[in-house]
Amino acid sequence: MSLSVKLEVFEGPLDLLLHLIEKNKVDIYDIPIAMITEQYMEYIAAIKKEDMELMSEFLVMAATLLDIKCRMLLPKEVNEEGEEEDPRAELVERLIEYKLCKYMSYELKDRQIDAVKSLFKKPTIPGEVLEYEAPVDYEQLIGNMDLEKLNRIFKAIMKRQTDKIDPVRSGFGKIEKDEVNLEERMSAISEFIRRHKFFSFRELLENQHSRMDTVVTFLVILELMKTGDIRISQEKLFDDIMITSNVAAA
Amino acid sequence: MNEDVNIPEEGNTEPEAFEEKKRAVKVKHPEAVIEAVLFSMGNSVEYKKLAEVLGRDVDETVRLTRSLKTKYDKDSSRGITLMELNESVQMCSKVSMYEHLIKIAKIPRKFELSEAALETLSIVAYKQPVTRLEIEKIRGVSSDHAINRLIEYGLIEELGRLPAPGRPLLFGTTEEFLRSFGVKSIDELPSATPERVEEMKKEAEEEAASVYVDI
Amino acid sequence: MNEDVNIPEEGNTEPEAFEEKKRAVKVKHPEAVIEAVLFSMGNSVEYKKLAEVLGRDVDETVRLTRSLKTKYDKDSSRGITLMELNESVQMCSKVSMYEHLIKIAKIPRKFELSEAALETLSIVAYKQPVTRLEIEKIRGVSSDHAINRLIEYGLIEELGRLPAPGRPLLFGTTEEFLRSFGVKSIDELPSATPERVEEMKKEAEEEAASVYVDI
Repeated sequence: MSLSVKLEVFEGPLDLLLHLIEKNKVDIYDIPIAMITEQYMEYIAAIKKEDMELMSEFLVMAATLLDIKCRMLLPKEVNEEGEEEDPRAELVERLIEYKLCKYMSYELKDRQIDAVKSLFKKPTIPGEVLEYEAPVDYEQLIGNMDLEKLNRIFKAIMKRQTDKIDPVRSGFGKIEKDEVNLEERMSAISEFIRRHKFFSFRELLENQHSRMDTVVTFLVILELMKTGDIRISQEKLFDDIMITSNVAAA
Repeated sequence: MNEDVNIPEEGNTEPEAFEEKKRAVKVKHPEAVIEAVLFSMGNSVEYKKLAEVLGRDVDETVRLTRSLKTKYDKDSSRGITLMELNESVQMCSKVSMYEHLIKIAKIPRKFELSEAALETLSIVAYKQPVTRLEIEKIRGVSSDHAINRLIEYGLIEELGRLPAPGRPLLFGTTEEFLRSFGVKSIDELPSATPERVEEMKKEAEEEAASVYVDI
Repeated sequence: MNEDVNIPEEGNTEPEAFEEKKRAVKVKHPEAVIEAVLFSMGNSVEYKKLAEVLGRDVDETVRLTRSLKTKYDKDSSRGITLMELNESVQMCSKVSMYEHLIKIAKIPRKFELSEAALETLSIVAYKQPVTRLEIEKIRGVSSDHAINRLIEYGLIEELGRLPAPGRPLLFGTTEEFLRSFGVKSIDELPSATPERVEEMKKEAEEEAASVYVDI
């Protein structure tokens, strides 16, 4: 046998094994393991030992083949169902799978030959199309907004603005920054919700003028929502937040 | 690209001029080849080059191309056509197809008013004419984006400039705003009276003065 | 670019969910529109999007597109055709035009795939989503290089990670793969099913049998 065949032409040990099986025209399901192993060993003995990584993959397969060869000589192993186990079974399965993969790769290669002959083009979208701006759809833009709602929004903003200015303190030259106590506010509101069944967020904010007050009150409300003591609802954007207490005395 | 391409005149049939044509093989389906070439190239293709591919002279190539264009244009089941440009030709979509192309090539705009835009709009509506600064003072936040959006949508517009330091722009609502909100007349809204302008001018001046004091 | 544009509805009380369908008008010359859209876009266009432009449902759009393709293919005076890619379609030149196109068009560099890359690609195509380890188990050799090459060529891509120890990457094929190999969809590939394995087994047996006769 000529050993001029370089191992590199094989994609791996499975490829080499398939080659040997085909060359010897043997049944893949009944591999004459002794013969194939011998030929396999001859091949790998002939290759250069430079590429250790490639080599190791071939050596692993060599070990597998030798192992199968030994097991073929021993009495057949029997599995749980009492069936004899063919020591070659796993290798055969791998070879079949690999063979399928090879077969598919040839198929792909064939398809590529024709496929590359179809040319595509880059987008050429006319300038008029690219520059087009859809006219404003006012129906969609305005939605169900109307002047009355716009007026409500306006009033809400103006109220927010006056709320920000403390009528008494703004008279002072300098506004003292006072700390808002979260716990204090919490207990005050907890007390409030026991006495009131239904009220609005804005009611809670009465006499609270600093932004900090508002924030703390809001945090308390969130906390009470989490504990399930209250439920809140807001009909529309900018509407007052309505609060229903779950712990109020009936 | 701009070499002197002389499109041969009709009568110009000197046989010696066809030297380079000796290997030109006439393609079988010239229309298909023109279509494929112009499609693949995307850009304009010189008749001279197209002629080489077709294995025909420029004259015949021009004729073939023009008749193909006529065929495209006449057939309403075709969406493409050809465009002649100088000594070249390009494939393009028919102008009548633009409205359909827009649907796919352009991301549809979402028309909606953000909370910031609504707030700004309400301020402009009820305080007009109003300056950018005033809007921001009322809202407590910068409102450039919201203002620009409202102008783009044609709901507010520039009314002029306040005759005050810095000559700030004045904004007011548009006719489209009135139409969209079903407002019959501007009277339903506080109008931009001369008194209001005077008032604002004073405010602006006071403000300017107070700024100086602060510094 | 690809988000589903949901037009915000304020009080969504309309029972019909066909909000965007109300403006869908059946276009008059669907073939012309398909041609114009696919020509202009150049890239693949999802049937879903095309259907929106045509004002028809996806099924009808697919039907119309396929019949247009048949028309292109049958007509030898046409140089273009359509290519189906999964749920999309793209315009391309006919394969038979290639010999003419190479004379003028810049032919995209054809990537020569090594045997290793082709093996790897076929495993990814049939077994996707598949991990690096699975690929290597089937090929019996390390496949890092081949995988990286295929990713570089845009033929395969990472699909995510397997929810298993080590969270290995999963690979699958891309639309570019379908285009490059003229595959409509993965389902169209000759299937590597158990039946195919059976078939191969029979072939092998027959082959072996014939060998014995020969001897």
